[in-house]
Amino acid sequence: MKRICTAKEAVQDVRDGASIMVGGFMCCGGPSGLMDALLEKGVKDLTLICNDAGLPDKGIGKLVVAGRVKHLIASHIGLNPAAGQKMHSGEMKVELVPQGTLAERIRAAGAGLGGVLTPTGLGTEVEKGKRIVEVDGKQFLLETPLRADFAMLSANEADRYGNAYVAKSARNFNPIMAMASDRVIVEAARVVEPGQIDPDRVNIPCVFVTDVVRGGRHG
Amino acid sequence: MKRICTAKEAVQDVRDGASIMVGGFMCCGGPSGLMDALLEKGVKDLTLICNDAGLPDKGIGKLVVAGRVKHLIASHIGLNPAAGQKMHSGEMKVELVPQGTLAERIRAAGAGLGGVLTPTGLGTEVEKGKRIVEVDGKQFLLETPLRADFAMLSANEADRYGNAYVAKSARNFNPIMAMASDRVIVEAARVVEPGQIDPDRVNIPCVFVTDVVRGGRHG
Amino acid sequence: MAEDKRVRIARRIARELPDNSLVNLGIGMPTLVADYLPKDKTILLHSENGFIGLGPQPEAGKEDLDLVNAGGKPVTMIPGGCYFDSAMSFAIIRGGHLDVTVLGALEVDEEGNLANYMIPGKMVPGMGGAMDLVVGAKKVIISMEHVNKNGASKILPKCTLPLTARKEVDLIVTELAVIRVTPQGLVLEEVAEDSSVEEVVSKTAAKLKMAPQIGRF
Amino acid sequence: MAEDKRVRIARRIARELPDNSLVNLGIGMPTLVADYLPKDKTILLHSENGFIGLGPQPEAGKEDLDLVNAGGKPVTMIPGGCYFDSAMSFAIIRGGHLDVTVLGALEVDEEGNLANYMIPGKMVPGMGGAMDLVVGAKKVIISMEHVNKNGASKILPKCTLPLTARKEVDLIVTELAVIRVTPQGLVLEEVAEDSSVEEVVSKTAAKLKMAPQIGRF
Repeated sequence: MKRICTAKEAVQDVRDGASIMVGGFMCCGGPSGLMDALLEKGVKDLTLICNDAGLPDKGIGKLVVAGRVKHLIASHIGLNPAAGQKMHSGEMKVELVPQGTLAERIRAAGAGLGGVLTPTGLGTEVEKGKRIVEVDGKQFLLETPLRADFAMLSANEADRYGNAYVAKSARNFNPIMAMASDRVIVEAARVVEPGQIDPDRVNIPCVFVTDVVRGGRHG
Repeated sequence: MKRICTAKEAVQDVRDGASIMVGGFMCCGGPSGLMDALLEKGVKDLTLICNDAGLPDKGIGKLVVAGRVKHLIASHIGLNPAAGQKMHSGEMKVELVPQGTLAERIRAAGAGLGGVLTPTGLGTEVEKGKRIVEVDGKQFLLETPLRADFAMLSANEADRYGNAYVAKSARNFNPIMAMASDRVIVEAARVVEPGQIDPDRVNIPCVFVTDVVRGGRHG
Repeated sequence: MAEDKRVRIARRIARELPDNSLVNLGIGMPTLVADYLPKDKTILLHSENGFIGLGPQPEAGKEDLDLVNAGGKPVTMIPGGCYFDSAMSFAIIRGGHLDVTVLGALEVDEEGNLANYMIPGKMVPGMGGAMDLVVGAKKVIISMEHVNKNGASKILPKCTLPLTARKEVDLIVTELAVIRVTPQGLVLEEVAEDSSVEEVVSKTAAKLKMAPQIGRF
Repeated sequence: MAEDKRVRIARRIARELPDNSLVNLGIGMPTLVADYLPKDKTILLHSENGFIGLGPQPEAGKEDLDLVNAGGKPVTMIPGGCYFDSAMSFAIIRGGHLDVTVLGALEVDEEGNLANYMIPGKMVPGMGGAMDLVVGAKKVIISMEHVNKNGASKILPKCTLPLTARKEVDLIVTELAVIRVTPQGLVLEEVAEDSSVEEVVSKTAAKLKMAPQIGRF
């Protein structure tokens, strides 16, 4: 059985400087309650790994606006002007990663791969500082695994074993981030007993999850 | 809309020497109707990529017994004695691949990766002839993508767009093989209209599928 | 750009989409193509945040918080769509399973190089899925205004901004012209009905070859 | 081996499994461990063909064609299990998410090397998921007879058969002994109640260090 707790309890072990993967795509499928709990806790110098910088008044975006993020690894920051400002002022380091490469790097960490070879980014700024590996006469960038101390995810339903179901386009990065972090906290609108989620619909297998929090966008 | 046809029609373009990925795990989730159609068609010198060599009287196993397979790429051949015999006699070439590496190599082809780095197989026979790549001081085998001319898969339901749902442990290799082949034929117990499969339960997205055949283990 | 010119671009691109194809439309002007899909073809739209079967905007009050497009805006799904996670979504894009991607551009050049994700020191929204889409899709169509805000050509001999990808663009559609990228360079294939070959050439910094027959659209 | 000795091995291994853990049991003797899981702990079983929550065999006539174990035999799923494809199943194994794997062996040696998938020219069933399991699982427990059919030790100074993996074995449980693999070599920790240190040492080709206190099981 996994720990069932409040958002405040779930984030209590997050220290200044921690790395956190945050599920969601433009805040759809993002753990808003956990983001608020982090904001309230006051931790800073965070490394956040997320598809995007969110919106200024929503989810992960609030942490960016509040200056809690030292390093942001994302594919897109255009919908949160504070992210661009802090990047230009040097207050926040931003590492822009192609979205598909971001997904593969996270999955690689979760799947125990030492890296993956991709043509995406060849001949662009993304190539800088990376090894190029040739296979069958074609060139690829060697992209390395991306792990974090925490994953903070959102789901529509989770059971006490940690199995979770994320509906529709809210699924996005949630399942792969669950694979690649030491502590995996799922904020679920409904917390149910084992067996209540159709086992063919589970898209975050229980094994990855350490904590379940009731709440979030549907809560 | 995808082609809806019989098993016989679906295999008509398979020529001697073709490479075919076959879904299923010890025949669970394997396309038995398509295997029978291949047997009847009489094609030979096939390269089959499959988790295992099946059972002597079932699915892919019948093709092995009938001597239609020139090259078998699989993780396990122990439940079909004919496979071991033909390997030892030299009649059939067998390439044994760790099951997880087999899955990643197929997925890599489907996901456009030039290869993946894995520690599985280091210091074993699997290492032979492969490049070793070091990342952060750790050694990994570079495993390359595995593609085929055809994928022959099994599903419980498929719709006319090609979306398919494979239930329970029948899922196994079916979704990833769908990603890595030029022609993807799904043998489905039920063929339904688009919209009739819950879009969160689809585990073979329509885009990969070229042909749908009614039939199979539940048909 | 005036609405009728945006519609002209969208209609023209819609005619490029083959039957039984999967297409990804970028945020902004490319999205408009969805309104002009040919009714006699099966064209499914891919949304890189995780589904196939992107449908129109929902009616007001019928928004579903769990169903948005890649711009984060509420949308619907048509019958026969399916959901997946980001790894599968980009496996579809990067594995060569997407037939067409339609994207905007800051600059395109004679080699088919594309710059569309940043202006250093000024605008750095990030590449999102653009680098993956452009490298992975079978066909890359650029939907854009022919010139920038200052009236300067966006079609150049050589891109000056950081590239999104090298040599991946196949077709450029603007309010003035349809231009194909070939190994021999850019070929002007069609000119807008209210424009002329002269106007297109004068507003294009890159060298244009003329197609044997130049159509109208 | 007599049934009671097989049960002894299974019971002993079951005691090694921690609370809230995910465990994969190999086909054959390791499967027997499932019958002796401690009732006061939450231990979920992983089946590498694609699910968590492996339950007992179904009653005759209640088999589900879509639900088999990694040996292809009909099984059931307990409430709270979940299904996934082979890529995810092995991501769980290879990504370090599996707490314990229990496997049989042909040979194990002083460095924790394991040979369990082939005898060249004789028996080549293939490694199946064994190479992935042994490299990926946090803890590797070997469940096997102490000696082979000819009475020769299966615990050697150095494996002679092709390896399944290098230096991955953590614990060896046989009908005679519990032996831990440490950086200093093999340590005899427990001896079966009907055996003796002398018998274990005489039937083990590898060098055994003695634990400070040798238990009984």
